[in-house]
Amino acid sequence: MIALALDVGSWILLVAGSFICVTGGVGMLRFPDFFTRIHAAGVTDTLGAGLIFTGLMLQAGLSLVLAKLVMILLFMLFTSPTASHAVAKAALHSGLEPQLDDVDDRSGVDS
Amino acid sequence: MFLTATAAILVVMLMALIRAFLGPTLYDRILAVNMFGTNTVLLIAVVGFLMGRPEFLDIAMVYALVNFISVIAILRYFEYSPPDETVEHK
Amino acid sequence: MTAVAVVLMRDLFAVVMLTGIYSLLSASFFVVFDAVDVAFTEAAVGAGISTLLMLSTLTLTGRYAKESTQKPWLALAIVTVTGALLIYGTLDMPTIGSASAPIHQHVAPRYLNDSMQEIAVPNVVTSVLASYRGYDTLGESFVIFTAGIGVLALLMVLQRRRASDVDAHGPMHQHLILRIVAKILIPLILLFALYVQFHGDYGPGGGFQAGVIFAAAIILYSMLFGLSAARQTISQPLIFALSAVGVLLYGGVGVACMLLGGNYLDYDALAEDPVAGQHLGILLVELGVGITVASVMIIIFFTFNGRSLSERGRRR
Amino acid sequence: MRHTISLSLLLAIFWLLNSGHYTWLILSLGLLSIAIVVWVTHVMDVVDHESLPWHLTARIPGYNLWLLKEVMVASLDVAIRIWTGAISPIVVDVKASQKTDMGKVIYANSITLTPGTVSINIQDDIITVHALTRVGARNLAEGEMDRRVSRLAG
Repeated sequence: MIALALDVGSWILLVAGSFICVTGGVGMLRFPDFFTRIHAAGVTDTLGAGLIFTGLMLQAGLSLVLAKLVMILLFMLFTSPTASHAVAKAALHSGLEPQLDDVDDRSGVDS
Repeated sequence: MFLTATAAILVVMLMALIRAFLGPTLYDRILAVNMFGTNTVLLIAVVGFLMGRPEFLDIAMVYALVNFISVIAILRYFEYSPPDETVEHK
Repeated sequence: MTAVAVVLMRDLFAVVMLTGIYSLLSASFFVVFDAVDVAFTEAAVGAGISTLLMLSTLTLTGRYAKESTQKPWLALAIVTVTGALLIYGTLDMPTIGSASAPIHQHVAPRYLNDSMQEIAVPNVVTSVLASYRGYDTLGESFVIFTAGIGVLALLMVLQRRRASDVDAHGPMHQHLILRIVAKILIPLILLFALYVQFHGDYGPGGGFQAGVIFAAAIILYSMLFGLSAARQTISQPLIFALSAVGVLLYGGVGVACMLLGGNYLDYDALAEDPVAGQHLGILLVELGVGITVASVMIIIFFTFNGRSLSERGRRR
Repeated sequence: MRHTISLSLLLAIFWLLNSGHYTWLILSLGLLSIAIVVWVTHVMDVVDHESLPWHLTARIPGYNLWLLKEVMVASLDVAIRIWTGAISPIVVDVKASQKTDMGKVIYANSITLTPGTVSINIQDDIITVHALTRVGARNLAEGEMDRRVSRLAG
């Protein structure tokens, strides 16, 4: 009974995760400029990877495999924003301008 | 069920590859490579389960590692190289 | 497909990245074919270190390929013919996994069936590499060692100026997020490398991969905190010594076997019990390989980078 | 000294979780490996309160749960926008009220981890953020995440 519930749960998580990953891929192709594409990659990196790994964890049961899955997921959640930030910063430094909706609106929103 | 995930991940890898080919800027390519790497980690983990050999997780770990380090390395060489080399791709 | 694109691109930098993708892809294939150890090596060596080293080369040579004046038709023709022949050859090959394939009838059954009794190491690849094929692996370590020496010989002669004059701080030292994240990660990466080193007996892994991961951690450190800091941490003479120690350890194990009355690299002689002897032998040999690989990789990286830095300093 | 001990402890846990082989040989090799790593990192001078934020341990789980919720909500929002294509990218500066570098890093990384907002630069205590939508930017500017991180890491 519990095994069945775990199976169903991991099934749902894996399918949802796959869908989110594909969504991220679509965004990667559809979005207009580099800075918006980072967001698409972020969707795959965080929610997609998270769901798939959680699905696998349910399959693994209480074992060292579970521990390894947790470690890899933590590692990815730790490094992926770092890498994204580094790439974005580098792009900004090299003079790549983000494509904005309308002209400079910096002061308008932060209050 | 693992097959669904595998297929989806392969599709995403293909998409990232297309973005890496198209560019247009250097940073798009780097981002695409990073995303490709993330998906490779996922793929290896899922395939490991598909084939019932969770030892593959060690490889997934190495990939996650290598992915991070190589992105940093690529950036190090291009963000901080002398200006005469970086202007060209603007 | 990726390979074709690699050849077509003129921007060398894009080529480097695509080669990275290419090795990621091939590693996935190895995983699918259940060749865990090969995939592991491809992951660490192909995708990781070779990308790093190619990048360092690019900083030396510049980013764009020279327009070649003569059209490489001849080369293209030769490559095409070779490729066609290879594909023709594969037609004769037995289908993957078929039991009648020659590889399954030659030495493989012996390796697969007897290695548990003779060596008692669950990972067959490790026992094949380090024990049955001990000589080959010894040869490979020597090749790596020689490669390291070769690179040094080529680049050291040209190197006039110490790089440490040029970069006082790591160029990325100012990068707040990277600095802190790397500080947290580096100890874990180092320990993971050693874990891979000592668990080659049980899972995928072993000296080559461990050495590469270890070197990658050091390279990450030197990228973030500067070459001179890294050089202070790990002094040049120490790495030189270590790279030699690795090979010597391997060779020394062989000699020890002979002294104890066995053949060269016959680990049975190392302990009373042949199985324990095999274990000890493999462990030491893998350690030797790991040390050599790690130190040679670090040497190559340091030399390349030191050189590009001093080039840059001269230009200024 | 305190850092050395806590680092060894952390590494020991990492080793035991990874290894799965608890024979005396492998365990003693593990001890040796930990000693090597501690020595190397000591020489590298990367071991301090920044690499081992033990003082945060108690408060991290609560923050992570909150962040998890935020990430899920934001991801779904971005996922919907990917399919519909309704985006209005904007760049804003937000103030990071954390005093320590560690706090700023946690804040900036949390921003990036949440899809829809990416921190693209840190200058002193101003984080420049690229947001996919105006709403996302406004949520961030309201500063709930900032306050929570400040409470977490000063």
